[in-house]
Amino acid sequence: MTDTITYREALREGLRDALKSDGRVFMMGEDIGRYGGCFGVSLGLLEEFGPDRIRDTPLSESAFVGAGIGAALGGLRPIVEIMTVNFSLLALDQILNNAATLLHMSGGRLNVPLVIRMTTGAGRQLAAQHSHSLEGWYAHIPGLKVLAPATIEDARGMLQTALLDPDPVLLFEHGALYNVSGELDPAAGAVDIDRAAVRRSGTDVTITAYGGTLRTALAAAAELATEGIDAEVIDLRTLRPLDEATILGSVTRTHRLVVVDEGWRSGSLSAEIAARVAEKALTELDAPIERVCTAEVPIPYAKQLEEAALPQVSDITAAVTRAVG
Amino acid sequence: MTDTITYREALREGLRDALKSDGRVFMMGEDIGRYGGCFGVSLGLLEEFGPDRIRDTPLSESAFVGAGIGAALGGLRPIVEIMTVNFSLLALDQILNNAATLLHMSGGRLNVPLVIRMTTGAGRQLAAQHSHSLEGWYAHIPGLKVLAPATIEDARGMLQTALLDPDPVLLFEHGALYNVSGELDPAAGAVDIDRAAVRRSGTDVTITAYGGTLRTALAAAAELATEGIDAEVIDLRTLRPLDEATILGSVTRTHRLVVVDEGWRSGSLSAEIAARVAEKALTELDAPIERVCTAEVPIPYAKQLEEAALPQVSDITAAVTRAVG
Amino acid sequence: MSGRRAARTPRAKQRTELLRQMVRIRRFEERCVELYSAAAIRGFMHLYIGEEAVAAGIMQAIGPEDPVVSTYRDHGHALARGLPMEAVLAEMYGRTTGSSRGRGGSMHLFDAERRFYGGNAIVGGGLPIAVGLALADRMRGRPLATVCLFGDGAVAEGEFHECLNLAALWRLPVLFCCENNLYAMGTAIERAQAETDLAVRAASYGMPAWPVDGMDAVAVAEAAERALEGIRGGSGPCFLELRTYRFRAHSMYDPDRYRDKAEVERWKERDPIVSMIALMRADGELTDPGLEALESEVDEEIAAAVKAAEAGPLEPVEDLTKFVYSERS
Amino acid sequence: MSGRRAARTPRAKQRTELLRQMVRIRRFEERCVELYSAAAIRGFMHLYIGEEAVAAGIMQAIGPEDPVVSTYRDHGHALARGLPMEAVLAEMYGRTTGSSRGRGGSMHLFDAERRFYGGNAIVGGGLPIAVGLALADRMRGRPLATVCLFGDGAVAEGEFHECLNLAALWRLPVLFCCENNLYAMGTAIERAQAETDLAVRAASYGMPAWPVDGMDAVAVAEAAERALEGIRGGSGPCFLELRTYRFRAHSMYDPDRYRDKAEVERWKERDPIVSMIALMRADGELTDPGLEALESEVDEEIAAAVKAAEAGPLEPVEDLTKFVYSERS
Ligand SMILES: Cc1ncc(C[n+]2csc(CCOP(=O)(O)OP(=O)(O)O)c2C)c(N)n1
Ligand SMILES: Cc1ncc(C[n+]2csc(CCOP(=O)(O)OP(=O)(O)O)c2C)c(N)n1
Ligand SMILES: [Mg+2]
Ligand SMILES: [Mg+2]
Repeated sequence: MTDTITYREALREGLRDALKSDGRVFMMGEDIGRYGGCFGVSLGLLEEFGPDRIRDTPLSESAFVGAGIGAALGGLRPIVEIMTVNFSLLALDQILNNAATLLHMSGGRLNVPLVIRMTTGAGRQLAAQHSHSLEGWYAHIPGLKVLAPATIEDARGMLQTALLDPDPVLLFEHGALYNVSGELDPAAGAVDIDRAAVRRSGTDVTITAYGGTLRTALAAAAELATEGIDAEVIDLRTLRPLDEATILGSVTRTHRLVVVDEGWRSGSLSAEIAARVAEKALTELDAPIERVCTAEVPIPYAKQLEEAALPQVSDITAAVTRAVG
Repeated sequence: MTDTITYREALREGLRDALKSDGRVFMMGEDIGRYGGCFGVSLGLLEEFGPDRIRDTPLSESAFVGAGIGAALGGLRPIVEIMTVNFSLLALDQILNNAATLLHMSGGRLNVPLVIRMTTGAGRQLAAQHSHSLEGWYAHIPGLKVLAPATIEDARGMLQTALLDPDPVLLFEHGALYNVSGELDPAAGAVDIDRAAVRRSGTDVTITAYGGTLRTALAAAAELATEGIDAEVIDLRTLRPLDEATILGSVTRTHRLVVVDEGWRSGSLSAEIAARVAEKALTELDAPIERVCTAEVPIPYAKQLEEAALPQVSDITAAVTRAVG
Repeated sequence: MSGRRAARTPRAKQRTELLRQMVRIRRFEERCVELYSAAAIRGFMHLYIGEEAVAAGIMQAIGPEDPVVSTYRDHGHALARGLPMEAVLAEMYGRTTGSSRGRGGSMHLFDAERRFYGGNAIVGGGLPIAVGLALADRMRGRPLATVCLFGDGAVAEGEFHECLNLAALWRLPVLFCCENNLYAMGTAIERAQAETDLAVRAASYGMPAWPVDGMDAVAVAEAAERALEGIRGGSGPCFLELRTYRFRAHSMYDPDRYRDKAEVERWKERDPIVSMIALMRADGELTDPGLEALESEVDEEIAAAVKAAEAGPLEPVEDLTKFVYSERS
Repeated sequence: MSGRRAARTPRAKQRTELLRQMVRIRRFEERCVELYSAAAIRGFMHLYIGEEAVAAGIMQAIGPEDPVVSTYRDHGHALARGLPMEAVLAEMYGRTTGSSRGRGGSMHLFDAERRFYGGNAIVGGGLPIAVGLALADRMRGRPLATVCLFGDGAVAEGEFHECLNLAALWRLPVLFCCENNLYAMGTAIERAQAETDLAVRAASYGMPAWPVDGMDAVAVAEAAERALEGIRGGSGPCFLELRTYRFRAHSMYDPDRYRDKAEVERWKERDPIVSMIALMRADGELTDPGLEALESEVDEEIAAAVKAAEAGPLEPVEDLTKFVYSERS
């Protein structure tokens, strides 16, 4: 039996499950309580779990993210929400220099079992300061795990896996996904976060994507199929650590790689994927690696410019066509 | 005629030249005045130029970096020093969301001619929070230029070029270089920042490096020469925008590439270089691309661990040997 | 134009101008709501309705060279500052005729000539810029004051603290204008600030700080003038807590579930435009025809702005990467 | 042990313990300087010499379960908190027997069992962690108080502000201990803080805050006890400004060019150890043999720590990547 449910609701169910099943779990963030979350994810949780466990914070990103670290050290299982990745820069020192570092720096004496959720991505004409896709950038940091749920199932299940993790986990939710709906078994639980998932198998070319770009990649694959090109689409799911084996395995079968990434091209996660393949499967490649990324501009407000900046279905099909051509 | 001068002194000369030649130039940062700069770079400048132009700031990275942006908007040419890259995270919102973005977001109406200097790198047993190499990470951001002077000449000359730039420029000085000395023409001035430099030409393999790793790469090349391997060593110099042409040109001649980078391997600048080559010169490669990077750990204090974490001469020679083998 | 005859004294002129600015902002934004529903404007849009007295009062008090730093709730600031309504609306339409060539949208209005430095969508992000602008003017020997606008929510951010300290320490000419509308999105000030008397907090940095009735444009203008006197005299920055209220939701996305409707109604009784009209009428400074003339002028301005915005060209996508770096000359 | 006989009253016992901790810290660090010169210790090393009364006093006042958050200047805090000197020194030697297995060094001492949460090299970086620890203990119903130590320089950082506000807003059990040694590296407090009376600043968040003579260990302990009473009673956080001075340079790299030698000498006249000895002698609580015994015990402890540190094994490089992520169980 499955229910039709939105990505937003799936996240909320994941949060509710966590709050119910573990008394150490609590949430903290701006407007998660009275307002219901800036994207409505936590709507109703304040009423259900009370203000002690659903904590509205002041606009103090560094303090409340750091307080999450401290609370994790103190034996709780905080879920901190940073409204959007755009504001996470204000808390980056805490994330990099404390959350990601304490375990190693203390020689294994201190754990930071902290989950940080944030919305990421562009596509809603929110302009330069509200359209960052920095999840790949965060994936540079040792000590963090970085997850990007692209499906309803992962939206609900990744949180539970994250909460079982003894180390800090960042969860990036793409803003364009909240209203997407799909089927989900109400009893669906924690999901594996160690492996990428092949969302469509194919033989001609490997397309990797994640989070917000997965649907674009699948749409491109569907279009390519009508032209007789059979694309395999991999959902990375976990951006750090990368499941290299699944990518390399696929490339070894298809011999062609198109990497899709909503990050700015230079230095995005796409580069890391390309580099891994160039290091470990160079001789498998029958065509140059193609990357479909966001243009290297602060995202503009105007619709036609924003669309031109972001990876579109047509950009992916063009890249695939070059690769198989 | 040349003088023997340290990297630190070359930087100081560059600063002095700038302060002398342009009344709009001033410096701002923690302990740059009375203390003389945490690494002594600005020693004596307070006495020479006075407290109005050599401004000691409180410990408020976000405020004084942002004030640099404002002062640039207001018609001055600020040189802001962030003691080390490790503290720059506290100012990252200002750097990414304002300095890098204002020109585009204002449709070209506002320029931010700001220079930000910071020390980067590990190697002095300063442990996890004081050993970051994040220059490659900053190179992900459109709107910024990112420079890494590796030589005495560039230490003096890059600052001048940076000050002529109408846009924000970040200068990363590797902490291990300050005491390095070399020859410099006292009249040496601004240097070109558009091109990478071939610091050693060779035919068997291309090694790219920059900043603190250039010396390591050159040492490796010298060692390899004794084994009959002729390595070309490229100093990237400008990490954003990358001078792709010089790299691709070299690889087209040597057909082998070893990328050296003090950043953590995954998602470092090394990945971008590998990706560019895999995209644009795949068929030129006779061997998989090799990357010699920092191990993906918060840098440990203990000497043997720190050394094991960082790229060493032997790591480079081993990578080259694999590539040419 | 006989209706105007009433407005003759300097006081009457000043009030008329305040009223005119408030009406411009109010009617402009009311039109923006319609345009948003019609999908002519997109993205985030934050309305200033209810808070007009602050922008009108502050902008009247400052000089044409004084820099202004605003927030994402910037329409009112921009209009009162003198940005052409056409450029503001065209920006929200995403046209090249917009004040940021359509790249910024509602939250990012700029005007270098009028020294209007945005339009910042990061809460608190404008404060350091204001400090730097003030520093530049001071170092260049220009006797100006930078106006820095921000909300009550921004007071909790670290940058607020760093900037108030730095400005006070260096005695920089900054007029910090905190628009305290009692909410940061859905978070009431009592749930965000340990000390809700914000002037007390600011005063702890050693700068003059006091609360002002932000529903009274004249009071705002007078407070700003008094503050600017000190600032221009070299006594360092000053902080005004402008007590106001937004009549609408935080943004077009906000279902406004967190406020008591009665509270909103109580504040609406203090509508700054209604009060100003009443005051001026009582003092014989405004006639019915005068008000009508003022309103219809504003309506014409809006209609012209809509027309111009609609006619404004879109940036060709080939120019996407323009303005990432300056063109070399 | 006859020299000890003088120390019998509770007061004398308390003072003896304060003195003992201060002497431990002082002598330990004097030895560290030698070891640094001998290159047995590397990296940054920040000495606490001159400030010992703060650590001794605070740590005496708190309970064994109260969390402590420190800075890079952490030797004194760690020793007074009860971390074994061996583990502290072995850490500075980079050995696996160190309190962080040699991965942290001087600036990053940790001890989960004694709830000593580091050792943080980012100025201000520990404050949010302290707020979170206090929140956890409060939510878990444990009547504890978190001690958060930081310098005068940290007060300028945005995190200071965010954390004081958050702790005050949520009435969290945090004892904020500002070690005001008048300098942040080479920057005198007057050149960093618009308001140099730091208790005034902290009080503006609505929490009790007062200055304490940080050269007087008894005064520090008493102030901390008084503060803790309020905190444990649920009245929220408290702020102590501990007025002290560092006798040595900021770090081993600092040529100390920015201070007047006469100023340093004046403060040395208020050496907390010398004063304590004088006080105890005057009150008949300390005899010469007693002091000698105390000192020689400390010297033995130090000698043993050096020996143990030297004997401690180095982590094999194969284990470099351990502790980046927890091992799965
Ligand atoms: C650093 C940061 N955090 C969060 C947000 C999301 N956000 C936008 S406006 C806002 C409320 C700000 O309230 P206030 O400063 O009082 O200004 P007002 O909207 O009331 O004018 C929030 C939380 C943001 N833009 N920037
Ligand atoms: C965020 C940050 N900026 C700068 C530094 C460099 N730094 C280390 S200690 C220090 C001075 C701190 O002074 P204070 O807080 O008074 O502590 P004290 O050293 O006097 O004990 C500075 C500037 C740092 N570690 N972190
Ligand atoms: Mg508000
Ligand atoms: Mg200090």
